[in-house]
Amino acid sequence: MSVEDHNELGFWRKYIFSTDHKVIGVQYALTSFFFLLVGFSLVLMMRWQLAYPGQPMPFEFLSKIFPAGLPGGVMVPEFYNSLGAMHGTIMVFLGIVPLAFGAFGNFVVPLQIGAPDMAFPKLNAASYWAFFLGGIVMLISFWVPGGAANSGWTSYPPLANIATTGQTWWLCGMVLLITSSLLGSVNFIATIIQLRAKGMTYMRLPFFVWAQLVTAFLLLLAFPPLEAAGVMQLMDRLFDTSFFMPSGLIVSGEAVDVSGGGSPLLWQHLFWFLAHPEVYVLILPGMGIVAEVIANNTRKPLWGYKSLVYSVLFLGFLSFFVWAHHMYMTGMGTVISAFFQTTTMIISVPSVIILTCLFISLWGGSIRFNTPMLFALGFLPMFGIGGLTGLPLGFNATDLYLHDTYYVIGHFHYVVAPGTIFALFAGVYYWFPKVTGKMMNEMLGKIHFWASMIFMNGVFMPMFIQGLGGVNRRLYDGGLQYAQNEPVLHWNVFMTTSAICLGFAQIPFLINLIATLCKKKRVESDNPWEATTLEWATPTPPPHGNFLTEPVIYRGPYEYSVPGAKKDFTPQFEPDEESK
Amino acid sequence: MDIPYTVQPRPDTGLYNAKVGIWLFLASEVMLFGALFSTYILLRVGAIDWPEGVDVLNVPLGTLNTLVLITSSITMVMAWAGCVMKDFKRFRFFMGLTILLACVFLVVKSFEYGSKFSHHIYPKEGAFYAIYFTMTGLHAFHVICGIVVNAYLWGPGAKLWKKNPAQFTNRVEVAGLFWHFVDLVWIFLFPVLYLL
Amino acid sequence: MSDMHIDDFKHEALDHIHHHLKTYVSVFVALMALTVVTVLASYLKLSLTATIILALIIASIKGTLVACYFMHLISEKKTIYLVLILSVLFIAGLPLLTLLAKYDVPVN
Amino acid sequence: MNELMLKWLAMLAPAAEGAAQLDKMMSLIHWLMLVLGVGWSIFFVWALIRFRQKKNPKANYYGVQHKGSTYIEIGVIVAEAILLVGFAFPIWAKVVDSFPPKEGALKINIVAEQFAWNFQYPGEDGIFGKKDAKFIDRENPLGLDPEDPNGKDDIITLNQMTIPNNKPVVCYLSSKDVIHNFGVYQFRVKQDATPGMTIPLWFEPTKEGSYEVVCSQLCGIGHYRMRGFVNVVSDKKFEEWKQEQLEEANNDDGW
Ligand code: HEA
Ligand code: HEA
Ligand code: CUA
Ligand SMILES: [Cu+2]
Repeated sequence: MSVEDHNELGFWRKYIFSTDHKVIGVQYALTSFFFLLVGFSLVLMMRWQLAYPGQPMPFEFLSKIFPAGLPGGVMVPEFYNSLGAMHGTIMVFLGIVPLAFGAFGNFVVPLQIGAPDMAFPKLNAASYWAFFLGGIVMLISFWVPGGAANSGWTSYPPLANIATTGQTWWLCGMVLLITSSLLGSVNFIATIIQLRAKGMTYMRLPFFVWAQLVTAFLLLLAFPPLEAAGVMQLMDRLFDTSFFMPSGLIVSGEAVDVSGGGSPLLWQHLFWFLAHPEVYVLILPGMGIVAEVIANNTRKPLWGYKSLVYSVLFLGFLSFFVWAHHMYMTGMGTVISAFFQTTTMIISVPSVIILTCLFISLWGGSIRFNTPMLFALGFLPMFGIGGLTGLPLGFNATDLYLHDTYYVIGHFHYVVAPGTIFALFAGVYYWFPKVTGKMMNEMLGKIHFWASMIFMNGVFMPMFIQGLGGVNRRLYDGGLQYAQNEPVLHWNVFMTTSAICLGFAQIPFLINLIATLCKKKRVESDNPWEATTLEWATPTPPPHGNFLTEPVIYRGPYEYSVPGAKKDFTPQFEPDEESK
Repeated sequence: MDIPYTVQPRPDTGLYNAKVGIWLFLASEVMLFGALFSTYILLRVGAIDWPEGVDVLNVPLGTLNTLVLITSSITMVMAWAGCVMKDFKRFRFFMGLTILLACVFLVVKSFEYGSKFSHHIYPKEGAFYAIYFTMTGLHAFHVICGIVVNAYLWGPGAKLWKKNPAQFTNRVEVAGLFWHFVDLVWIFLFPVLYLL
Repeated sequence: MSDMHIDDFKHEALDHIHHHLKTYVSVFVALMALTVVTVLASYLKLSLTATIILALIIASIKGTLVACYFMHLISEKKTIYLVLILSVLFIAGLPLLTLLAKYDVPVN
Repeated sequence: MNELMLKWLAMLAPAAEGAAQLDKMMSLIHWLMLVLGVGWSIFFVWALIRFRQKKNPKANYYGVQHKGSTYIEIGVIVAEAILLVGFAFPIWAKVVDSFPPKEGALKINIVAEQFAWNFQYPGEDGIFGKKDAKFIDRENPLGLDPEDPNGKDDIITLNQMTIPNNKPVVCYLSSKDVIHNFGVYQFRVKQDATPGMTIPLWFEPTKEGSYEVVCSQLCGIGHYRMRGFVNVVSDKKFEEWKQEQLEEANNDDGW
């Protein structure tokens, strides 16, 4: 993003400190792509260590970048733990959320509801910059004494309380990121409630907007408790309070000098109170994108629009009452775990309904297999696998065996990696012509899809085998210590190789991005996919203020192949035949 | 196109944008302070012994501060009412008073903190002081934010009064909502920390 | 555009404001009085439970007064109610379920 | 059916009372997943082939008109409800939450620390010696009170837990520093050891052998090597081992 000529105020106002939702959306997108790449690089180092424990990294420069973590290129355990914690944090809070919510939400939502901008443009910019700062803080923390946070992305105290300085940086970074999300979500909700164009009733909102609305509510109401918890952990670390420190701790033979009386479990409750809703924050925008792309490329309405909307609302509501399914092993009794199992099973139902609606939407369609559609279709079974493997985790009896194994890692990566990331790729390919006026290359896109599909499964499928074989997560040597893991450990090499290939599979995407940006040819129509939703009514790319005339909405969002209509799509913004 | 409903309420929701925004923000604040109160409850029921606020905190000062904050809340509504009545002087007067009272609150609070520190009582003293300092500290931070916002509206922000009094009145209302919320939090903090 | 706004705004608000001012003052007096009551009650040295219940009841009354009158919640729109109801539900669940989890542990 | 799925899942072979029930549920839930996954996959692939643009140039506005999917959803709900009420609740109540009678059980204190497992047996008298953090030092990792006579015959071991076969064991889990997790896959046992809490846990081994204790909660640099062993031996061997340990305990009257 660094650009040479910076003396021109116009440039700064227009591209850096802009308050235009579209520019901010693109800023979010570029920054979060960068962080996805960082998160991926971190995990590649981890995967190397898992496959070849104790062997020096293949690239010498790595030990120059991380002299403390990779002395002589060989990873030390605390660095592995840092990488794990930071991979999780960066992927979740700096990669997926900003891309799915910040970037797509910012760019697309105002266009889809017919708004000139977000309700509070300055707040929008502030939200981006808080996110940016949070990212910087997280990155810098790799080079503070003791390295970055190394107590998992979950940061359970007392471990996190007695951890090295990196944890303090992590907490400060999180406070910034939380602030960013809060500002963003206030803005999104206000925008969707207030700035819908004439005729855009709630039941005419594209499903993507619904998904973003619920996501915004999740962020708005689930994040503050973690912010409170973060502040308390900061107090514990900086001012020696004992919110999360019980009395009588002995760390490496020395009594810890704090007053005690705190509760380690309290942190877990506050953390998961956020983090379960957070997983729906990771998936809902993706589901929204997939719904848009599927409707567009089956050339028929989404099947069960209403059930989709009610499901997503119900899912959002209930997600505040399931958090302790991450805590079955903390010593829960039968009654309270029965409660959380029940809510967990209930909440799986709306997910099942959403997926079912999307599957059934295919039936009777006239399916175009372009790149966005391929990614959207890829999302369905991948999310299916991830979701289904959530079920045995949701029952405490079966979670007893699976908790903290690679089965859990497999479960959630299926939902976030080949799930959400695929959905986001679908969104990138789908809206790229609206953002830039240029169409991405189909051939490269298809290579990107198939290669990613194969290698994603190559990375994550064996995790289920390992997990069932009793291999635990967060092990520096991938489980080598344990003799009982021996039969399934050979998969580590396979998974690592797949992860590396997964990296190579992104090269066509990168080439595609650059080549498309450089090419001269522009899309001929403002609506190249022949879509029905409102973002395609604007000029391409949309100017400041978005719409040339105030848009009016005449119908629901997915009027494709309406019987008797001349074209196979009837946009929301097209006046009825009679009124013409 | 301009952003609609910055001043006028949207007909179907009956709200202007900033009002929706501030209430959403306050909802998140409810969650924030709610989480802290939850922490308080959990720490307290799990504690072996818990000092009674009366014995360790300065109740008269706390009471005084409660009265100060409540008064600042009514001066805040009065300032807003001044705007509605198109009486700018009245607005200025009451807004100034609000800011002043907020400052008084902070000064009193800092005396309370100071006397604790001078007795070498810090947050690390125990669970009660940890939660006491955290909650009142966070609340004080909100008071400071409120002062900044109100001072802006009293001073440089007041220019808007000439250009667009309706929008200015909205801003005052929104700032007021925030300020009343800060008051409301204290209304719960005071008995919970000082009296129980 | 802004002219129209000012006009509207005159009609809407002015009629009511004087009436409101009285309400505000009475609410203020009530708040002051309740503060004094709650402090005095704490010196009664009732049992801890009684003190807690009394203090919380008084605080809730005060809070309701502030929210309803100073913050105009009593005449607010339903969007706002919805948002607040959601947050109150969720923030009630957090301590409640956490407490339940704290006490439902295996014993032997 | 059950056997088949368990063979596919290839979990570590169970070796404790109650494990079979957990495994049965594991197999059932995976059958449900398999049926759903395969079923929808077939639908998916079929729909993609049948309704590709070339084959079906004109889409049908209405799509599926019957209620088939509702029945599937109801089916999923019913299956989940059965698994909850019929399996998960009772299994947890019985296998995890209801402890064997105190008399017949062997009691063991487990104290986790970075990065080792301490096991404390109450010795002949069946009563654990008092512990206090202030007595903790290198010689006395658990902080046994030297004054307490009950502690004199306590057996303390590091990373090795020896127990007799076919006898219920009740463990009291706690931690000195951070959260650890006592996991023994073959016993289908996994329980956090949280500092400040003492959490009971029980199991009854059914097969002799040596089993690995896996720390299943990130606890710091040495988490990956925080391994312990549970040695399940015959009654006779256990008595021998116990006598040996008792003698040792009496010899060094250290604390
Ligand atoms: C986007 C993220 C996301 C999503 C959507 C989910 C969805 C679900 N998750 Fe997951 N989960 C995580 C992210 C996510 N999770 C993360 C990040 C963790 C680990 C955190 C950590 O410890 O670090 C985790 C951990 C986790 C645990 C804790 C495990 C443990 O630590 O022991 C549990 C337990 O209940 C659980 C349950 C569930 C359930 C029941 C669902 C349900 O909502 C799923 C419902 C969906 C379905 C039931 C699918 C329906 C499918 C079909 C109808 C058809 C299938 C078709 C084909 C295959 C073609 N998850
Ligand atoms: C959203 C969340 C998310 C995502 C997307 C991922 C993606 C991946 N994760 Fe991660 N992971 C977590 C969240 C996530 N992870 C969390 C929360 C944990 C637990 C941490 C903890 O224990 O505390 C974890 C842990 C975790 C582990 C376990 C470590 C351990 O327990 O010891 C492993 C191991 O293989 C792993 C691997 C991977 C891999 C191979 C990917 C791959 O899928 C990555 C794929 C990504 C890409 C291919 C990048 C795409 C790049 C672009 C699009 C950029 C293009 C660039 C430009 C245009 C400039 N992850
Ligand atoms: Cu102990 Cu991990
Ligand atoms: Cu969850």
